[in-house]
Amino acid sequence: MTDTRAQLTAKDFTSNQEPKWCPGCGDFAVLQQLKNAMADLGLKTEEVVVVSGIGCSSRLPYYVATYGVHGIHGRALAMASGLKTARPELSVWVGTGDGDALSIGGNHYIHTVRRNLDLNVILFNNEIYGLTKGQYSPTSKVGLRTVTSPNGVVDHPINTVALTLGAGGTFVARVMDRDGKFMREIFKRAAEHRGTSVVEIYQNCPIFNDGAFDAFSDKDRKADTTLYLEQGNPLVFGNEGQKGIRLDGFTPVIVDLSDTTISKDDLWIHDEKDFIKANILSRFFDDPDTSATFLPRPFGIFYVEDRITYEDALTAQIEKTQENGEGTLEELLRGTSTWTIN
Amino acid sequence: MTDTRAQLTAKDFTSNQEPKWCPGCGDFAVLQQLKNAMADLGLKTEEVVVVSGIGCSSRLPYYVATYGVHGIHGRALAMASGLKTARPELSVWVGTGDGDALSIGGNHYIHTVRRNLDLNVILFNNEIYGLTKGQYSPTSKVGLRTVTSPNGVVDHPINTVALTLGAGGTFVARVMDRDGKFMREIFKRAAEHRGTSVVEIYQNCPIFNDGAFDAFSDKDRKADTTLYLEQGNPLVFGNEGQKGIRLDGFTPVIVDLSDTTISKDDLWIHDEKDFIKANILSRFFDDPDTSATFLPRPFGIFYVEDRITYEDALTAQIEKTQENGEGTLEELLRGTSTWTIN
Amino acid sequence: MRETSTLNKEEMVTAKTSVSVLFAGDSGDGMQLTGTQFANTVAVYGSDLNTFPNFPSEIRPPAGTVAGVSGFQLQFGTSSVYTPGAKFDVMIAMNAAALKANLKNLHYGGIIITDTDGFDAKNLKLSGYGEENNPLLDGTLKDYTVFQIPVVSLTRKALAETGLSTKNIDRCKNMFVLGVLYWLYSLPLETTVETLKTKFAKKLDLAEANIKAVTAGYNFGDETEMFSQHGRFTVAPADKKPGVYRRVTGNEASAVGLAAAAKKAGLELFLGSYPITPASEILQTLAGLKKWGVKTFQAEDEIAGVLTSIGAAYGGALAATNTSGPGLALKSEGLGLAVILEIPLVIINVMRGGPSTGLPTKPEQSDLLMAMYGRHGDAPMPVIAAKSPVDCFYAAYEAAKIAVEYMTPVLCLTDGYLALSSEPMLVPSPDELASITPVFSPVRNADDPPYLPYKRDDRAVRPWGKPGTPGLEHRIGGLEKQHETGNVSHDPENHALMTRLRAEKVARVADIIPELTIDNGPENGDLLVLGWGSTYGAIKKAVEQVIEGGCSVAHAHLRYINPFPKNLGELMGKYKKVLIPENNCGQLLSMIRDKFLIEPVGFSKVEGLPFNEMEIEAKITDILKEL
Amino acid sequence: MRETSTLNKEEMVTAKTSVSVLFAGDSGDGMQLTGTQFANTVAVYGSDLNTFPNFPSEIRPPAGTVAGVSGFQLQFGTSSVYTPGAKFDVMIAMNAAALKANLKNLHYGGIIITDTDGFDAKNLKLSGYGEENNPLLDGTLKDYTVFQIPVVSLTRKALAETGLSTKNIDRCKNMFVLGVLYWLYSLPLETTVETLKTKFAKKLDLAEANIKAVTAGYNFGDETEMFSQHGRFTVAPADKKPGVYRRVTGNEASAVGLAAAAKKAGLELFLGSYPITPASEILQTLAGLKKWGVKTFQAEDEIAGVLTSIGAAYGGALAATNTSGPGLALKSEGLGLAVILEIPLVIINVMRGGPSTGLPTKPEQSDLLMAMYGRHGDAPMPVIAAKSPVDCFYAAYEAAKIAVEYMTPVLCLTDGYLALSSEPMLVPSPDELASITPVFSPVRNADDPPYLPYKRDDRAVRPWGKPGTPGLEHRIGGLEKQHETGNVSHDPENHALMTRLRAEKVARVADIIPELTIDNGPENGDLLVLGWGSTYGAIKKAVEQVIEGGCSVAHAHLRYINPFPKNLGELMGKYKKVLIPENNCGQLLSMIRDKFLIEPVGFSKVEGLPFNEMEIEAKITDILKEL
Ligand SMILES: Cc1ncc(C[n+]2csc(CCOP(=O)(O)OP(=O)(O)O)c2C)c(N)n1
Ligand SMILES: Cc1ncc(C[n+]2csc(CCOP(=O)(O)OP(=O)(O)O)c2C)c(N)n1
Ligand code: SF4
Ligand code: SF4
Ligand SMILES: [Mg+2]
Ligand SMILES: [Mg+2]
Repeated sequence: MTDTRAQLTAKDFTSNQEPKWCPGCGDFAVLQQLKNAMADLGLKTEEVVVVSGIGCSSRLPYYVATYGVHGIHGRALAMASGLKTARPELSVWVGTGDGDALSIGGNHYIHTVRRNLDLNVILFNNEIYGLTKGQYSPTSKVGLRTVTSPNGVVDHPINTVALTLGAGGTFVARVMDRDGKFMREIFKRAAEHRGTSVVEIYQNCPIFNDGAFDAFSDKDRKADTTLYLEQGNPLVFGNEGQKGIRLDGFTPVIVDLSDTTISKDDLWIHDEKDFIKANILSRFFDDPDTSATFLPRPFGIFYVEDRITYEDALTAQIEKTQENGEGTLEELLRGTSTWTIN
Repeated sequence: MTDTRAQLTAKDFTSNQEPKWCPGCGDFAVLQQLKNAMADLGLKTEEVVVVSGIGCSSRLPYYVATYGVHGIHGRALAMASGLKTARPELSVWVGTGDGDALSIGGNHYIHTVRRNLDLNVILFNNEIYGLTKGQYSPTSKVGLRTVTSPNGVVDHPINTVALTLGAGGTFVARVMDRDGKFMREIFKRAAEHRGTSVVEIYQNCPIFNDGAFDAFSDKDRKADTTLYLEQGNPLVFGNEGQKGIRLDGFTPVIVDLSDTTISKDDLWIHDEKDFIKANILSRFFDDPDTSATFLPRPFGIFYVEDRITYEDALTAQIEKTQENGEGTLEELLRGTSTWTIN
Repeated sequence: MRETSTLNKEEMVTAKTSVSVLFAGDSGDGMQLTGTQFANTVAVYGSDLNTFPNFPSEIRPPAGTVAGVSGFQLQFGTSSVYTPGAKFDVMIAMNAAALKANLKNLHYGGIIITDTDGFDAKNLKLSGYGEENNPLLDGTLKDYTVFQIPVVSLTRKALAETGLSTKNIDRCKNMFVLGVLYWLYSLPLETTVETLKTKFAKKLDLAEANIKAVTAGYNFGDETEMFSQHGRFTVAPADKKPGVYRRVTGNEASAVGLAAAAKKAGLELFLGSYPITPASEILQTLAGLKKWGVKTFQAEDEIAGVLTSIGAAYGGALAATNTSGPGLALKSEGLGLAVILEIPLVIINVMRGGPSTGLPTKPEQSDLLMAMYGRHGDAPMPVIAAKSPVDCFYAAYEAAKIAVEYMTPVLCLTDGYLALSSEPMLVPSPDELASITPVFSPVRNADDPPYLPYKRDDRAVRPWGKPGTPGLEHRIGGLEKQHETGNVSHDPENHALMTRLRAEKVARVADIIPELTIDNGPENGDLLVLGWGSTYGAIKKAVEQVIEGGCSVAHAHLRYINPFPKNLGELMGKYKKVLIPENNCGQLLSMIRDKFLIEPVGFSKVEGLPFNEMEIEAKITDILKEL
Repeated sequence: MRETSTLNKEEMVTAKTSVSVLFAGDSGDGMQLTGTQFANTVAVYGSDLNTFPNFPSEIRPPAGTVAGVSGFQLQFGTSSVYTPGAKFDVMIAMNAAALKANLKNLHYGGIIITDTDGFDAKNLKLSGYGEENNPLLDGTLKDYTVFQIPVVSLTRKALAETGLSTKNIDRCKNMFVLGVLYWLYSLPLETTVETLKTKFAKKLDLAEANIKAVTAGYNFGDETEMFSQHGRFTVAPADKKPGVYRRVTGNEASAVGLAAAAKKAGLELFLGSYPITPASEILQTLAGLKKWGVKTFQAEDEIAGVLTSIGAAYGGALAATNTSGPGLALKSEGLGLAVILEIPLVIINVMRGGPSTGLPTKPEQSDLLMAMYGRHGDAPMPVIAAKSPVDCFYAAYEAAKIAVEYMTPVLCLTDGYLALSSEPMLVPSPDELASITPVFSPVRNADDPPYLPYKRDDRAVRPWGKPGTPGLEHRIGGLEKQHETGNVSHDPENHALMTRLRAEKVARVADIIPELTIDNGPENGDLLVLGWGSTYGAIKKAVEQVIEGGCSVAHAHLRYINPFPKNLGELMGKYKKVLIPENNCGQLLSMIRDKFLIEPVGFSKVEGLPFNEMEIEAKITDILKEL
């Protein structure tokens, strides 16, 4: 059957269900860019499955006109792993939250990442449990006061990028909910990567954790607090690109490019294939409001590694055993050793 | 009550239950050093609790004459976290396996590590499920043939040290089951560290995964394949200490110290407080038998960080609310707003 | 609702014994707050009352739509009030959607108070009535008494001089309506005025504006001609037991019950928990009780929730964990460990609509059989259930008492209906609470015989050996244990013995729980309505009604489900028929059939909604007809 | 065991109809292998048989101790053999500990074959007899027929010329004993010789040595005077149905059953699983079936085990997951999701002793109520149980058929006893297997009406819409779903309807399952013994016995537990009493009481051991006395 349908548009990926997120929720933007990216990638609605757990963000599948399963809390990646193993030819996307993926789902998270199934994971990090009305999450900042932390959070937060690298991730990126175009491109790169691609999205929850990422998205501060990673380019930031990052031994330091003694050539050049650099970058994680030695928060692709996917390795084993043909039902029933009674 | 009992010995920490491990199992050595370390630390049997999950290694509590709980599979760290939170004054040790801690228990693992409860975690890594008779584990090497991987493991293994660092660990060490004295010292350092201390032990399982670590313990190979980390000292190895490790930018390279142009001063100096270095060290993880660019496998303490423990932070909050006295039962029952009917 | 009218000198005042009111408006209209104010006022005034909020299932659904309507229902009265009312007598509708969503539950002839400013073209369209169909004008409401008040306009007028922005002024419209209602039910403004002063202590202009608005609403009632035909109402204070009262929701009561039990027992309370609707407020309330030394641990998942609690219990704390269905499923394995370890642990399960994620914001009673049997192996534990918001306090307290005194996990069932409903609670004095006595083994010396952590007393209960105590060092776990020593044992007879002893211990709890009594109705007769959990109020009301109608019907309500009270079989035997209403497919019914080999009539409602008294009354009437 | 002796020309040969043998020795003595060899030989010879291994619970317990004894029990016979034998007729004891551990289960007057070299001072001490108390000498064994053979010495002598090391020679001692046993039971050496040749194809010297040893043992039997008094025995081949046979354990059979179902249905088999005793061999067997396209996924835990399976099922695979009690507890929440998603899924739960970690290597039937009720909400699913190792194949196969054809998870119960027991299986031809027909929705075009993933057929079954199929794009999840469309719905009546339809669908499975038949005994009479699961063999034997004794007793065995066969109530009604033996505290008993309001006699054995026929026979006799 040759497919004569034209290339689909974002609209074709829009389901008939009205999104039920709060007005102003960062989730809307992600949904839009996801649909844009799917269209850009030339996907067909029937070959895509969107899988999720439970949370505001995990409502995602209902709003995309593809196949979709809204599972149970924390188990999206396990469900997606089974689906992908059984059906490697499908394009499987996972929508999950900081609670869903990193709290109750943390175990599936680290194991999926190390197995490197070819999944595209969209991790909506709003540093809060939205759906259950505002309890702190494992990414919440220390000191955050919520209904379950009236005296402030005491748990040290998870650094998603660092955890993913530690668990053996092969594609890790971070984007801001407001950076629509950038997100769209990163989604496409994620989809093109063969392996588990994690895209962490800083997603504002205006209801329960409003402004959690303002330091990185406020017009006036953004330029000084964020660092956009571009492959092969030096790390520069600041509203006129006047600041750069250089390595002093292992210590990243901010340098002033207006200082004529410093040239761009001395700067750290971003290389998304460099694991060590990715690790150091992942530690640009301190709080611009409280840290004296603050380094700008990186956005973009931290790391990409080529490693065989779980399903490819499994398929290869199966194909190897079937070199001389698949087993028949009769052979299966007889097993390896039989005797006959007449 | 002043305690007039003399300092205890390893024997005092020996319970009346005969260990039920197979002859030659690496677990025996760990048990012995644990008891030695407890004695060295001047602990009393009644102030120690050994908590475990399920697995051969998780039998540990039965053999130590302290308090102990042998829980359910994968949940040792959760149980220990509750115990430590309720009773911060106890010395809580956790015995767990690669399956128990990193497979089914992976979520509790990463969360315990980030919360940084003051627990001493002894992680027996034999790269196999021993108790259930030889299925591969999440630390098994790719290609390992076991009862559940007759065609070889396809899952990329967990690198325990890297995962722990990625999850925000504050104390990570690795030791070999045969290095008794070394282990004993590391156990003591682990106990002295205030926070979650993880000691990964390469533990041979002669029955189901014999020789998994031979490359690092065989007399003839050991010197070239292992690297013992010592605080403040340069990274040197080889049977006569004739090899060293230097950093070329970010790239660690092996240098020949007999080459007179190279001095020990150029070598990487181990600094257990240096997070970036610890991260790079954690990636000395390739297989001596198959890797062309093999770097020696590090043993010792990779990283130590001072960070407030969960229970200390919680206690501080409680003390703060109780500055003007603890709440009474009567106040509790009345709550914040009452009215009276006469 | 019975009434007597008297014509006052100046005005007509009708006395009522109970009134059910619904405050309904858009999610942004502050209906929960308004309802709460009203509830506090009638409580202080001395009424009995019961409230139930009805949130939309989304956090912030589109404004003005039916999905976005937020409701707060409340019944108050002179005699005991057990439910928020099956239908309401009065409904406040702040906009068209609020009217549309709730009209079906208004009593025929009931009162509607509307903000006509919420019925403009936009609101009509969003509500689904359509711009052309204003229900206030087209006869839709002809069977009701409708008061149309331009609330927004009147509030703006009243606050014109405050200098506040229009946005801030409009936020006070709910106070205006509240004032009108206070006037209508002859209630004082003081409680609300006081609350507003405290709440806006740092924003005096807002305090003043809100007070102005509620007063303006009250005065509007006085001055307008609108009410002259109907006059005002009074609801005399209830004849309540004298004492100090507070208002609690079921979840607050559960939390305080646990904390109180810990204090009474002289233990530290530890709660390991993972948030889940509708159980989260228990964690939230306890997180705020640090002054009482309560430790809450927000775990990474429900498994860690129960396991941290088990760890804490091993450490000598009063340990608890709370959750709802999906979380209880995840805790199954951990609960089995608690059973075999024989350590005290309270599990509060706030039931919601299942299976799976189901109807997470709706109540149901469908976890009973899981509570009983949802563990592998033969793993019995006591199961108890709360019947009202206040009873959640006593149920949690008793669960803790049984747990500590019988060294066992205890499952305490409440549901999403109780969890969020509120009612006044007569604050007990500390002495009135039953004692809770943990039995910690004492220090042992080197020459004492070895410690036996599984040596049972005559109730088959083992001792609690607290880490840190010299001489009690012992090691236990999930493997079968040897009788008395607690060492691992694979011995066949020992396993049979331990299995029997564990079951016996739980069965013996029946020795200390009270026999089941008849809540209302004759000691024997035609029909016994046997309820459990949150069906209490509806059954109570229904049975009151049919008794008044002369029927031979009684009501008994089970707090203890495992073990059953000793006299349950005998008691059921005194009636020709037994009716068991449940918000599930018949789970208690199954247990009763199994245990007593009798054939009660089951009555299931599985709609994510509690029973109302009318449904139960109708069912009773049907059964009586066939007797 | 009945026997007839005939005196041959040269020798006395006693014909027996069945013999139960125990091979017991130290863990290192290769008893599992020896027993397996014997089993293969009698199988090929044509006997019916049943085997059961008995490992120590540690992996490598101390050599020479009772804890270190490894046993392999086997019964073979001329007529059908259902169990490995309650007690054994013959016992091979390779050392003192083996004798000590097992003597109590040897029939009075039974045969003991010992390796006297295993009764030296060291062995006597380690065994716990004590150096001074050699049971071979002190009269302990006076009630038995004891053959004392210096096996090690004789083996060394026989293999002296092989040039092998003593260590390697000593490893052949088990073959020597096996040879003796072949002689004693007049069995051929061929099967074993063939096996040894294949096994040691690459180590010819070892092959030769082992063959020498088994031959030497056989010849020893021929030559020694030892047996002259007793002579030899024969057990005539069973009158088995002609055909091709294989030997399977329950776990192998379960695995092959699933794989066969997938092939027959034209689906890919996916198993998501986490290892756990005694269920791991199902995963292990399937991991070896890659040639048949089977995909196994060793998950990080049991939750991922079931969730990966659900994902695969959504993707159109025949998905399964297997586990034992603790793992089933962890899967509870996932199973609830499978129920509401209404997708096919087979869960094989291999029951072991509980609660908690319990007795992990021992069988028990105590997960039945969890299988039925261990999920939150009303979440029914079919539950079936296997009765024998071979039946594990058919149970797994039928579970898959029901799952696929009714779009439902199906729970299939086996236990640790069935899992490891083996028996001959008549290999069915592919055509003999029942058809399995998945109903995938066909491609839809743009102008077709929208796809309705929850539109049910007249059995209340919904269609399977496979991702990748154009036009079927649909989104479903754990929230309650609208009838037909599958969209999220909070509507009260819809929830009631869906709850009813889910239950109805499961109930309708009763339409296709066979009515329960009497396995043995009269169609009506005094007593019906109603069993389920692995109690089959013991009940079968016991009932055969009492029937032979003239009692009016019948046996029926339940494969389908939810729903029950339609005629179950009626069938039970035909007997004065019903007896339900179970390896738990009475779980099926509870279900039968609940459902049928009758009062069967329960008979519990909770010792981590299966029933034996004598226990059941005794119980039957007791009941009959009281009738
Ligand atoms: C087993 C289980 N536990 C708890 C819950 C309750 N719950 C639903 S969503 C959620 C957290 C959601 O947080 P996150 O994943 O960050 O999503 P967000 O709503 O913030 O997008 C919780 C605790 C549940 N549904 N199931
Ligand atoms: C819930 C549950 N799942 C599975 C098991 C079976 N099980 C027991 S120990 C174990 C793995 C042990 O591996 P590891 O932790 O590495 O310990 P080791 O025996 O190798 O020391 C497994 C799968 C169990 N007891 N409980
Ligand atoms: S609660 Fe927060 S995360 Fe959830 S929909 Fe509303 S704004 Fe978005
Ligand atoms: S199986 Fe392996 S890990 Fe377990 S006790 Fe034996 S040697 Fe040790
Ligand atoms: Mg979130
Ligand atoms: Mg291991």
